[in-house]
Amino acid sequence: ETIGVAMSLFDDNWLTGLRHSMEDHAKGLKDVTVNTEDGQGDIAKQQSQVDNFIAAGVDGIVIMLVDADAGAAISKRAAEAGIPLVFVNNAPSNVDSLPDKQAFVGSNEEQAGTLETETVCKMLGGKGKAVIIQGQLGTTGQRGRTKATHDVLATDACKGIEVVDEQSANWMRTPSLDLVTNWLSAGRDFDAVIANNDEMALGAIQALKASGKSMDKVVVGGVDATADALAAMQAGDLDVTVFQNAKGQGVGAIDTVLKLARGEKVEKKTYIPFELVTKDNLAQYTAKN
Amino acid sequence: MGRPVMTSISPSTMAAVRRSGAVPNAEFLLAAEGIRKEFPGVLALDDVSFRLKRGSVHALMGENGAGKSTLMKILAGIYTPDQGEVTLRGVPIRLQSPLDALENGIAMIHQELNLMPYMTVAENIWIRREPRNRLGFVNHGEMHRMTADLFKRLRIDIDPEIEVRHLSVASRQMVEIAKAVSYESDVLIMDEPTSALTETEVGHLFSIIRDLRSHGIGIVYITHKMNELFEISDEFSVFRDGRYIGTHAASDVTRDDIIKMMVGREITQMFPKEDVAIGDVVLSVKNLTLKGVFENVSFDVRAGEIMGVAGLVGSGRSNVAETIFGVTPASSGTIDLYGKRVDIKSPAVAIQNHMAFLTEDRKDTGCLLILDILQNMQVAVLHDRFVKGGFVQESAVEKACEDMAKRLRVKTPGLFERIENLSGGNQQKVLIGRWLLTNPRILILDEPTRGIDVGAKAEIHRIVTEFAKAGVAVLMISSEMPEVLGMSDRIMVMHEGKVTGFLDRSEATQVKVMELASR
Amino acid sequence: MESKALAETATQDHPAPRKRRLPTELSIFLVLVGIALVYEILGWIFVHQSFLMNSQRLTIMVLQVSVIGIIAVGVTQVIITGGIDLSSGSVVGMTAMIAAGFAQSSTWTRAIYPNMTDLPAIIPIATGILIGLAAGLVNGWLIAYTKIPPFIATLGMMVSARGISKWYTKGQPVSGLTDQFNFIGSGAWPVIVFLVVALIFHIALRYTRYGKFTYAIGANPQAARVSGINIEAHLIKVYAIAGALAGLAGIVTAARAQTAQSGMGVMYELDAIAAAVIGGTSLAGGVGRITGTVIGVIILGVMSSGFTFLRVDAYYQEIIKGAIIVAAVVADVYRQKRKKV
Amino acid sequence: MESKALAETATQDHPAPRKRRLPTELSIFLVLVGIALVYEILGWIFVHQSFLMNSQRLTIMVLQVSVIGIIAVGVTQVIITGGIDLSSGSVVGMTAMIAAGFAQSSTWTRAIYPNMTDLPAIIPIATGILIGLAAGLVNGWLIAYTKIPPFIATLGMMVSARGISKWYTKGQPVSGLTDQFNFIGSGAWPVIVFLVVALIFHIALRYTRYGKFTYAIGANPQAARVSGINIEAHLIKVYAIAGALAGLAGIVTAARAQTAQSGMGVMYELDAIAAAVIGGTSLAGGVGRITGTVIGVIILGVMSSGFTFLRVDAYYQEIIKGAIIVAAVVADVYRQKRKKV
Ligand SMILES: Nc1ncnc2c1ncn2[C@@H]1O[C@H](COP(=O)(O)OP(=O)(O)OP(=O)(O)O)[C@@H](O)[C@H]1O
Ligand SMILES: Nc1ncnc2c1ncn2[C@@H]1O[C@H](COP(=O)(O)OP(=O)(O)OP(=O)(O)O)[C@@H](O)[C@H]1O
Ligand SMILES: [Mg+2]
Ligand SMILES: [Mg+2]
Repeated sequence: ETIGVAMSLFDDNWLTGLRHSMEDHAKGLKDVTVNTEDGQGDIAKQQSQVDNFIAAGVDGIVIMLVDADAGAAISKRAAEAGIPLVFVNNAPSNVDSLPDKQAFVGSNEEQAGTLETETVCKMLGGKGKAVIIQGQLGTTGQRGRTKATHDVLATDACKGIEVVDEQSANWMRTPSLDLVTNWLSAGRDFDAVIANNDEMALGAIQALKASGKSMDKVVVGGVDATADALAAMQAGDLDVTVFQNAKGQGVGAIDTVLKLARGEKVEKKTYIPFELVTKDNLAQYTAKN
Repeated sequence: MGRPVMTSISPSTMAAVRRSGAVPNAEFLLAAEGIRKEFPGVLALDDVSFRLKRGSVHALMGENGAGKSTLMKILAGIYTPDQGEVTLRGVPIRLQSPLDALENGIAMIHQELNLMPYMTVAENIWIRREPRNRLGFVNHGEMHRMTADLFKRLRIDIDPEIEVRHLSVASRQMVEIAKAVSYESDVLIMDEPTSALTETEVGHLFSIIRDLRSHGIGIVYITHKMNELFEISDEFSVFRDGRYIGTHAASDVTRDDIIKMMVGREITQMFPKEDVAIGDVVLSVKNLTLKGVFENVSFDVRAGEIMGVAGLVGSGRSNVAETIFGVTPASSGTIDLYGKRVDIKSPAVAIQNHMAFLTEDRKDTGCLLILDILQNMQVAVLHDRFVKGGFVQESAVEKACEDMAKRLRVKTPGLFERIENLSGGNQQKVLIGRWLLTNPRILILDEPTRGIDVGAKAEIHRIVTEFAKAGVAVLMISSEMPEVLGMSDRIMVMHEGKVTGFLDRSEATQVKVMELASR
Repeated sequence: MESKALAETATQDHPAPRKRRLPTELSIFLVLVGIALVYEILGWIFVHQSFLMNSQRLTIMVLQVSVIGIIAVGVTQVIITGGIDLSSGSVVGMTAMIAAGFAQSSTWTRAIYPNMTDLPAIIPIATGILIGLAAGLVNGWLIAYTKIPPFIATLGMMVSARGISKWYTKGQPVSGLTDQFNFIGSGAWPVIVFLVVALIFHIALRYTRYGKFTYAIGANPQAARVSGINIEAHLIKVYAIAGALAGLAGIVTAARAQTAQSGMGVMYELDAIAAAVIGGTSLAGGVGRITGTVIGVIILGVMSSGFTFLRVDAYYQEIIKGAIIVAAVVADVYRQKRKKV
Repeated sequence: MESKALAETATQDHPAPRKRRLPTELSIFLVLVGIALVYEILGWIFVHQSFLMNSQRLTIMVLQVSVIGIIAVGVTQVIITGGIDLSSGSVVGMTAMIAAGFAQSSTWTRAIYPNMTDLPAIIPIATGILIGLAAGLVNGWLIAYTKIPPFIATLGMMVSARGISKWYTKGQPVSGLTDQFNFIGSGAWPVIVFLVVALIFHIALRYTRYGKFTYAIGANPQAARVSGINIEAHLIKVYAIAGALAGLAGIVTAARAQTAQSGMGVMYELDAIAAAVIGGTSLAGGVGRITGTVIGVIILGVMSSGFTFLRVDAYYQEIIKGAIIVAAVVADVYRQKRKKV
């Protein structure tokens, strides 16, 4: 069988892990080839890639949506063509009313932000000053995680934490490094950095270290549990990250789409939960990602 | 002044008045009084006046940079004067744009060609005035017919559907002339229209001018060619250094009078040709052919010799020069330099072999328009002089350029002026300077004195003679018969891509050259 | 430096008159045919299928680039005047967001106007085009009257418009659009919109004064000015048209995706400019045709469809894509040069 | 001419040497000062702090744009020849990946060469510069010899090089770089690298034959050719230098981030071109200076530091950024025009 995999973006560490898990899993199966496309963060491009898959007559499609709201249109297109479709990681807006031969395997973005922020809050003892570093504005991850962060900080337990600044660093390390350096030069004082992903958290750590801040005094949180992030945690720089099971999602998605292609019954929605990573349980993750 | 004080009338009103035919009658068709125009560092016009009668040809004379083009550009709505007043048919008028001028019946042929290279001849001529059909679409058939009619009237033989970029400079000039005539304006300004033309086209142009004059049109004619002045103009005005010197009837004066008015002194010798010892052959061309352009061109030029090249427009003279210099490498034939065979496949090779080549087309292949005079002048010499370890020896090269500029009488506020801001003739001088600086052993000049005033022309002739005296071989293409006859030791004549004959200085006459050129 | 300056060495004074040259698009069209044939052959060899004999694929080839195509028609005109428009991709995003705000159906929680009833599709469509037009007017005005380089004026618009689309709903997508609105993005409609737009401006450029002025300004602004053309007014028109077309493209994008997102249209300007240049438009101005641009756009579409068809690994796709773009233009330049001699 | 007229008019017959005009950079420099002062004033009003009296901020302003600056120095030269280089951002990504592959420390699981010991930093650095150089050579060769427009040649390289950086490690980041390598990205080192590069090429452009020929080619390629310049060879040099500088920028980027990722450098080319154009380089060729580009780069840096300093909401930043870029150039154009009269 040929499976078309439409990724939202190649240039992202966690998504690269997801992609590899699907490719590796398929390689281990007999007579299954995957054909991966890079949506480059463009929803229209991704739609066209799905159309191209349909025209090429693939047996099933796995899609990591650029944006959840575009799911409905793509869902409709695949249903018309009668090709099985599995949404991975990013739940389409119509996740509760998916047509036949379609399913979702993934997790809920907001949960990552919630886990991260709750832990940071706990480490701060419910009060202090924090900065938030957002991913590229307008992307699903940025919106979901930032919203969750704000929701947690609005709870009674964490109300004592004041957000002193909030900016975007486009998911990347260097812009985050520059952003935090700029904050420090403006005399922003904060006890915690809540970043939408690990890369930005690592950029923040580099900036803090470069200006001589002691990393014991600042709580830094990220999301993804990338190899670099785990190393930074090992070194005592990063305090919180959230593991999202790329392998679980990837393998689950491929298996689901194959089952759909073979006419077998599948679960409509499979949620694979995020897992919190801190220094305490670090060891069990270093091998995973 | 006794003139009633009048507020300026808006150009659109004026245009309407003109269309209605209720044009006020005035002694002068167009008059400019007390015009002043200053550019940064240059006072181009200082209290200048000029009056044009209807049905007459009024020539403007003056050295390069005297301000002729600037005044005309003011009359054509391109510049606005700092001071002064323009009256059209006795009515004061303020021209804000070229469109104003056109609508008021003033058309101009610019000194530099102003055509759209990727558009056809017809499109170039009728731009903004394209005939349209009922639906508002451009009627290309009608436009073609209109162009063909215009060309028939003016006796121009150019295909209206060809893109202008395929035309030679001379043909482009004819297109410009046709375009200006097509406006059917009352005032027609011609800024050195003949600098790229040979005698045939000039004669041709003059018959067009006479015809227009007989229809009551006023024509302003700028030229540096003295004989044209006497042939075509009724009266003339002289400018010097941005100032008005005087106006006279062409019949009242002699050539020397005019030169004195222009230059402020007398010029003793126009073609200071001296006999020099002719040396060995330095450039030997055999059976040189560029497919479809010229064929089997063979000649020798010796050290110290000036070989003139004559021919009609399109005879391929410029193409031969380009090929010898490696701009368009030959399809067959050989070139020997100083007795050695050289494959000149690019200008870089030619320059390594001590050749220099002043091209005909100032704007396209000459000037680095947006750069300053210094950079324009030094660009060719930096290949082997004034550079140490890659670094340009600024002060040495500046000194050399400055001396050259002085010698050539370049009129400019300084070497750091953009060449774009120079008058046409002064640009030409800078380009000549570029090549003279390289101390060439073979000097190829294509229309070297195009657009150059009499004084500087004599100076350039003197310099060329000096170079020849020092043993430089000179190949000089020129469409100005007196120049070719006056300067050459030998004349090669071309016709339609073939050499039709050689004439020695002693035997050459205008008639003989023309005979060979049109065979 | 445009290559034409260098290539123009084989001179000819008077080519035979009345012999209209073969259109330059023919050359790039042959390149397109060549690419398609290569895919066809490789298809038979590697995937045992025909590349071209598949109507679904033929549609999607153009469908996937029709938004780029709509923009490219406007961008081509801008480039012909000697300018550039970097803002079109961002204008797509901005108009998609704003237009979609007026196209949300009442069954959906609205991002912007919570209490509005369903509006007829014409309202969001008109809004989108007008917003694009306004952006284009600003570009044109800046370029014509403040004399700043088009690159800067449209770069400013590019950054600002992208900012507006993010700010408009604070990054939230606008979804749940009315069926009437979504219709223009369904089926082959985007292709039809693209081709109609291309046809209109093909005619405008070739057969109207608007077109002649556009070429004249790009070929030689000085000459255009002394011929009495009001360059400022014309440039504003051209940029406004480009903006309006980007607005239209934004509407089609939103209707196709049935949602609008602030990130829509990122880098589309580059694809549109590339399509125009591949199609023979010169960045130096004065040269270019809509037909060439259409072919350039289709080349981009054929290329992507072919990759999926041949199952080229995504990692290699980009590497090869870059090479094909270059090769296509090299082949074109080479053919045109040969033809001349 | 020895007439009395001379005494009265401002004109001089013979060139007065040494009368250089005020450098055009002065104008854009004043714009930079103006922007900084506005921030300073707003700073006192809204955040009760000085914007400029803060050495850390002064460093970061330049530090955050020094990579852009290094690229912009190369891009400026390309633009002066009348060309454009769209590939620099992708070349940054590509060289960052490849160079970092040679710079991984042995304590880390290597992405590429699992069994290599720590190499001295000079090896990845040289590798990176050479790879950039190679990319530039390809660009230059294509432009000089196949005569395709620089836009297309470098667009092809842009797409392909990005593809290579994704393919190189199949998207895995390359981390755990040696301290020696990371050193050149630490502290103010990137700023120093940027300024040294800028100085070298400032001198090269103004005082060497290389520079004079670069301007000549941009001003009029045909005239330059007739003046004996080997345009092809020179263009290859210019693009190769631009490529090598992009390679250097890639190294600095990786060293600063202490990791290399395939997405590095995305859109840097646009910032670099923008900096050059803001600094007075003309896309038509023949005009531009490194000093202007440096000022342009710093304007970009000051702008972003200023946003953070004034706590401008992320959603408004881009909208304002676009407007400031336009306003800066409008102010510059306006000043230069006034100065002239
Ligand atoms: N745009 C400009 N900027 C600066 N100086 C200028 C500009 N245009 C003309 N000048 C200067 O004004 C003076 C008059 O120039 P103009 O072109 O009118 O001379 P001209 O009489 O037409 O000379 P020529 O016979 O060489 O054509 C010259 O010194 C020239 O350098
Ligand atoms: N197709 C073309 N494209 C561009 N330039 C051309 C073309 N054909 C001719 N030219 C240019 O026109 C000029 C005139 O060439 P031509 O063969 O007419 O030489 P000529 O006999 O010297 O004529 P002229 O008296 O006009 O100088 C040459 O400089 C040539 O480069
Ligand atoms: Mg003049
Ligand atoms: Mg000639």
